[in-house]
Amino acid sequence: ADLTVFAAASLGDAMGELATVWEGETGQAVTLVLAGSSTLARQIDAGAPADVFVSANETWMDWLAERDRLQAESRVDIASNRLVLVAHDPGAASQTEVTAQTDILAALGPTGRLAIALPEAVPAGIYAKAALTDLGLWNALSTRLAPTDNVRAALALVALGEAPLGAVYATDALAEPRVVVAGVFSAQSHPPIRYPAAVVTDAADPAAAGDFVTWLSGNTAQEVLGRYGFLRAGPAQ
Amino acid sequence: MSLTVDIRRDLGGFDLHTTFDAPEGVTVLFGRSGSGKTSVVKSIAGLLTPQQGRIALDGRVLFDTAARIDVPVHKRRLGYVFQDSRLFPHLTVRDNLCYAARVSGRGSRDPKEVAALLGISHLLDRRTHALSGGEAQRVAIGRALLSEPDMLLMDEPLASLDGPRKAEILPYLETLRRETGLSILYVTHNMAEVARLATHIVLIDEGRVVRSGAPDEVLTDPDMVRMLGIRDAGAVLSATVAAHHPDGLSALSISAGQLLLPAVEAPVGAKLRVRILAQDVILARTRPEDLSALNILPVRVLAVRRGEGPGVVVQLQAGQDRLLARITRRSADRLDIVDGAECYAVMKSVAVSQTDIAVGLQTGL
Amino acid sequence: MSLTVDIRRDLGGFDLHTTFDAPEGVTVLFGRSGSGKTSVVKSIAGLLTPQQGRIALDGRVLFDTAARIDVPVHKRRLGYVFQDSRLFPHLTVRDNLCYAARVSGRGSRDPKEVAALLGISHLLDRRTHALSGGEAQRVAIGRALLSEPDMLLMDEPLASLDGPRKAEILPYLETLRRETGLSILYVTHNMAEVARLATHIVLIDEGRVVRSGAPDEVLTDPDMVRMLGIRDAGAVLSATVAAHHPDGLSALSISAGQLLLPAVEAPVGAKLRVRILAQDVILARTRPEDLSALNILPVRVLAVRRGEGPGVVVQLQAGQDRLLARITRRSADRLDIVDGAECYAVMKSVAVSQTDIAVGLQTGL
Amino acid sequence: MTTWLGPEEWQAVALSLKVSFWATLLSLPFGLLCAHALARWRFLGRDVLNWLVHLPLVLPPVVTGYLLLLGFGRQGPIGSVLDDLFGITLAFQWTGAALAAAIMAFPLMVRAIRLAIEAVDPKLEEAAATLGASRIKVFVTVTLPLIVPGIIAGAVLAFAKAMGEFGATITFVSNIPGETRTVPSAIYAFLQVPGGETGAMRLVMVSVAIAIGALILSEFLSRRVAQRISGS
Amino acid sequence: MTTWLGPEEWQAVALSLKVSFWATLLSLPFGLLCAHALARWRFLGRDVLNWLVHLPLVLPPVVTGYLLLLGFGRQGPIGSVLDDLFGITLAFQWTGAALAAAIMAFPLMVRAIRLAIEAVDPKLEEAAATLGASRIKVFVTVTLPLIVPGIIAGAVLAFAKAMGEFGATITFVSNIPGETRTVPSAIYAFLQVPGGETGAMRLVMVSVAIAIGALILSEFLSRRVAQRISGS
Ligand SMILES: Nc1ncnc2c1ncn2[C@@H]1O[C@H](COP(=O)(O)OP(=O)(O)OP(=O)(O)O)[C@@H](O)[C@H]1O
Ligand SMILES: Nc1ncnc2c1ncn2[C@@H]1O[C@H](COP(=O)(O)OP(=O)(O)OP(=O)(O)O)[C@@H](O)[C@H]1O
Ligand code: MOO
Ligand SMILES: [Mg+2]
Ligand SMILES: [Mg+2]
Repeated sequence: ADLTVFAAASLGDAMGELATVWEGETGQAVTLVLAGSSTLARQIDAGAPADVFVSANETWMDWLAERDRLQAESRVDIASNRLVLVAHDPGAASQTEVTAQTDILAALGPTGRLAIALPEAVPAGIYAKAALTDLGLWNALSTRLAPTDNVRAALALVALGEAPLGAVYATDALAEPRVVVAGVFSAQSHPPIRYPAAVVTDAADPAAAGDFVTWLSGNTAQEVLGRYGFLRAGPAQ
Repeated sequence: MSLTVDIRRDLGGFDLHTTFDAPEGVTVLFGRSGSGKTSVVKSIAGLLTPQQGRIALDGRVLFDTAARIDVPVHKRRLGYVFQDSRLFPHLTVRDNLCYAARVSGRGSRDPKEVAALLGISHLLDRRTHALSGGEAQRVAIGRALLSEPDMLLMDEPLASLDGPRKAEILPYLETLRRETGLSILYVTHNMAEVARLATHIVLIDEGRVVRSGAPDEVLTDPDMVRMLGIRDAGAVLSATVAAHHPDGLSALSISAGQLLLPAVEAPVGAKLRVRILAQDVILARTRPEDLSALNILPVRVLAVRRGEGPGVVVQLQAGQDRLLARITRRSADRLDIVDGAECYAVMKSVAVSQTDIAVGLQTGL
Repeated sequence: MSLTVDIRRDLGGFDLHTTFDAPEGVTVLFGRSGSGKTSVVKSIAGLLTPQQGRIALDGRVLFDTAARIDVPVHKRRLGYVFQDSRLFPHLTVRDNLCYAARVSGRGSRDPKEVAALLGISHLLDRRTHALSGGEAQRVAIGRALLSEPDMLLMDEPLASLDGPRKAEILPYLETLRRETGLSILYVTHNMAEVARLATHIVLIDEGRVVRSGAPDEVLTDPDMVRMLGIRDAGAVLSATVAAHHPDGLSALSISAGQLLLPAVEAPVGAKLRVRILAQDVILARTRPEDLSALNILPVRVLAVRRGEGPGVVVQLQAGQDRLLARITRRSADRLDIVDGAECYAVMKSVAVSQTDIAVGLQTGL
Repeated sequence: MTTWLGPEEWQAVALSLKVSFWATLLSLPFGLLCAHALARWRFLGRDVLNWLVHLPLVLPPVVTGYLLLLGFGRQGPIGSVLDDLFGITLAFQWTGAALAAAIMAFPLMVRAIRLAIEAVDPKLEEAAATLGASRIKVFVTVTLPLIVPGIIAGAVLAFAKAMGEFGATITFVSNIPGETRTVPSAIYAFLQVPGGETGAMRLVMVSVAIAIGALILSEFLSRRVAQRISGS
Repeated sequence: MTTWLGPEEWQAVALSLKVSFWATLLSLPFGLLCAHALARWRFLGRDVLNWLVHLPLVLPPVVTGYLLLLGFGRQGPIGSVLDDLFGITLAFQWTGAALAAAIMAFPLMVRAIRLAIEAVDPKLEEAAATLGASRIKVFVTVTLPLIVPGIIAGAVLAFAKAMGEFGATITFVSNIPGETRTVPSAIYAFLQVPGGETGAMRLVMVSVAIAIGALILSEFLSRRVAQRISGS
């Protein structure tokens, strides 16, 4: 049977290619449904015809698990990501780690803002807030933020030069030629950024869905994800 | 169809309190501008709701506050010709005319025939916005006629029409009334326009009926002269067609003798009504000879009303009928016109023009 | 102000091609329903653009296709009283009256005085939707008057007014014209209504001018009788107030003798114009005695027009003036009324009613 | 063109057209009814109706979508009844997208029609009644023809809104290719991935072109109607 | 109440009111002008203007926000000129939120006013001209008073839309508490986290209450005006 995969929109391109490869291998067509993780989770809860859910964060996966909407044993983290500081100014390019000493305020200039996904709501923002808090930078920066509804909008602000700096995923930074990475947040400064996948309880063909989820953590899939900048997932939690 | 109206409504300062009967025939509702004529007609049609009262058309009660009856407008079967024409702007003239047939199925009369009569046949395919004022009003009249109403309510329908057109439409209304028994309530401030049609007259002033009755009573009542305006006062006589002469004149017998009029389109023996305005009557003590006026009747003075001005109104007995004459006080004195005086009423035959002749009904005569 | 109009416009089938002059004074534009009167007036006001032509008010060119002049409506300074009243529904009667003063600063005349004259003083604070048809039209007239126009364009403005009200407003227009030199172009299909005001008459038919000239020419032209309708044909005579008698009559001298009329409100010596309808004139071969009619003039027959019907129109020479009489063919034969015959014209004094008297100007007389 | 826009995108365009068309068409009768009720009737609950109609305008689209999901989802009180009784499923179907678009566009449609109705001279309706037309016939033969320009305006506003609707749609029926992935959802998907802007802009141009087409058509139609009514 | 809604939420409510109020007020003159032009003028580019006005309706709000960012951002051609010449910055300011809301609401406002203008009898305008009123004075003294109900309808639609606007606003001016975090943005934030629904619903209720208030006010005002014009 064909599969319907609900995937976080930020995974769109990579999931698209993965779907094609899977189709080539198995002859099973994959229908990709892309939206924000929160939207997808609510819809699955409301009975959406999903077989597999790939979330951009663990919160909504947990939420669905609590409601018995997932086959708990099928859950697996298929990728992870890094948080980076991006800049509009090419001169700021640097792969060094962001530390407590990094003077983000100075880099923002007198009026510039740090583009960031909503720090209390959207995963990328939550990670960024955690990292900045860990580094002791949050208090100074909290009034200088430009929070957006999703991480792509934050990236766009930097790309257009509306915000000199932004905190986004490494995968985003990689794909946007108008920004440069100005620093990398240490993996210890924020909770791990994991992309969990699981089979939905009401999946039409749980076996095929399970195979797909397993396949996502396999080498072929990981190689594709790697090309889009995703890192291998750490040990499943 | 006879209409009974007894309504009361306060219109922000203006107190409408009108009671009258409109018997079968043509009832003329006459009053000055702002006297409440339109408000009465709207109440009858159901477009204005009286605070109190009763309206009935023959046995059919249209409105009754006591019985809590208020027949909806579209079920009253009254054809309303509005003071403003209110044509439907999205329809052609033809579709305006056929509107009633379309929405109610009523209307067996031929629209083409009505259009021809009203002189709007060439306009049938036109939109209404390009019509002249008079053309629009003629379409509105046609539209109401074609709804085959039990009664026609006409609110100053001919004010925007020229004389010849009026002269054509009025007799048609009369024919209609005669042939179909269609009763008409006709609002006007121009009595001359319809007096010859009227079988009943209601005078209204400040929302109240001040006089109502048959035309020959109301119009020959010297007390009503001020109300009607001197130009409109006059008598309505019953007549029978006696002969048609080859020189284009018709002889009519009236109770006082004979009248010669321009040819009347009615067979010998037909009963007619003839209107003679007070100001068209000249009085003479001796029978005048050698005058171009053909109609000279012996009369007796019934009453002489002297007013403020230089004129007096003289009520005359002419056979069984009554005539009114308006002459100067000076002439009255000179000729010694006093109650009971015998004299002659001189009328030009042409003063009773074609349009002043109505083929009469028994009613109201 | 004198107006020159020469316009051409095709109105989808109706071809308007009208050329006339309206000299200083009151020009009456007369024609049947649909003859193009409103279209002409709209063109003059700038609301309809002729395809070709020229319109000028004295020296001021309002429109000229050749010179590519088209003065915008609001700069033409023409007061337009529409066939429909077109009052502003969001304004009170007072604000409607003061509208022109508000938008253009024009208007030194007192709105209260104009309102009083038009009998709308008690309506000043009312909204327009609750006005009766006649009330609305009076407000519209007042509004146009108060814009202090160079010329007043009136499109059947009095059709919805009752007789007494008409009789009040017309002389006011006349006074206005006399005192301020305001010229008026007056559209009507009711010649009787304004003939006494007219200093110039333009007859229009199917978009074309068929006759134009001074009222005493046009109205006494027997050829125009059919066009005007027999009820409106008649003569306009120049007269001078000779005396006021204590019994409420005034004596007026005309070239043929003297006329007695109900008291005229003009000083002795004033020049007036008096209108005598053809159908109000009786002819006699010998001077009649003992008649209530006070006015008897010796006249000579100029022409006798026989038509289809039983009537004939007789043109008469009365001193320097001309009179029209309409009598039956039978009477004409009996009395031997032929060209050159000497006879007497009998007119009831009251046939020339108060409202038929206009205080005259030199112009047009 | 097929190389310029992929088959998936064309599918989204076709779907958006279908959704918008049906959303507009099916909401028209209700829009007319509501507008007429709000403009001319006096009844209890008139104000409540007015609020309800305007609600989707005030709420963030996501909230409307969420409420739709709660009400019309498979588990929702209305959705489950529809499903059980009539076998109609709206959730995650194009029909649901049409419902979302219709509800979001409804206030615009109702306002436009209502304004048109309020501008009809009641004197003409009175005249029609005296000629024997019942309330309904007055509406059909006089009011309706006279408000055609308003109806067209309302319909085109609704259609345009439906073409652009995103928040409520994606929240209610998700973003399923071929089923509920309308042009705005496709644009969203493009914008969520790096480098998707050009793809997004192509879709934007297509939907702008469609909207302009609808606009031109509506202007043309309502001008013709206006001419018929008030003269050239 | 302060315990029911936190100070941040009250701030969002106050900000939404401010943004919507100014968005409505400042776009009114332009809306009037556009509506009048579309209803009564004949000029080249009339159709283009019509498309432009409707564009925000057709585009997904995010796209409109993105285009605003391109044009009115600090680096954008218009934004930089405004900044250099007048010192006006829109990006990340509540003024920018008002601009976004105004642009999103503009098509609704223009349509409502345009329909009202088209319903004004040109004969009254003609009569005004014959009384000496220039085009502008005709508009101010006749057309304008007669279209007040349409203006009120347009304004309340615009206000309601502005209250609910989310996508374009957050994309253009982001979501800065106290500056650009309007009620819809706050609601969105709530909805992104599990269990945020109750907080979101509280805000929804507040904005619904405000919108109902605006609606009641507008109905009241336009009923009064209509009464003045056409009688009780
Ligand atoms: N709704 C209303 N509110 C206040 N006054 C009103 C209302 N309707 C009518 N009137 C007043 O009532 C009076 C009678 O009006 P109506 O229209 O019935 O007069 P009419 O006799 O038809 O006059 P006309 O011959 O001028 O048409 C007028 O003075 C008018 O101003
Ligand atoms: N826009 C138009 N398109 C077609 N015909 C028109 C247009 N405007 C006027 N007409 C026609 O031109 C003729 C003259 O109309 P106009 O309104 O000038 O007549 P009128 O003399 O004022 O008549 P009335 O006394 O009835 O008001 C009429 O037959 C009318 O139907
Ligand atoms: O796809 Mo997300 O929900 O922006 O992290
Ligand atoms: Mg009336
Ligand atoms: Mg006319």
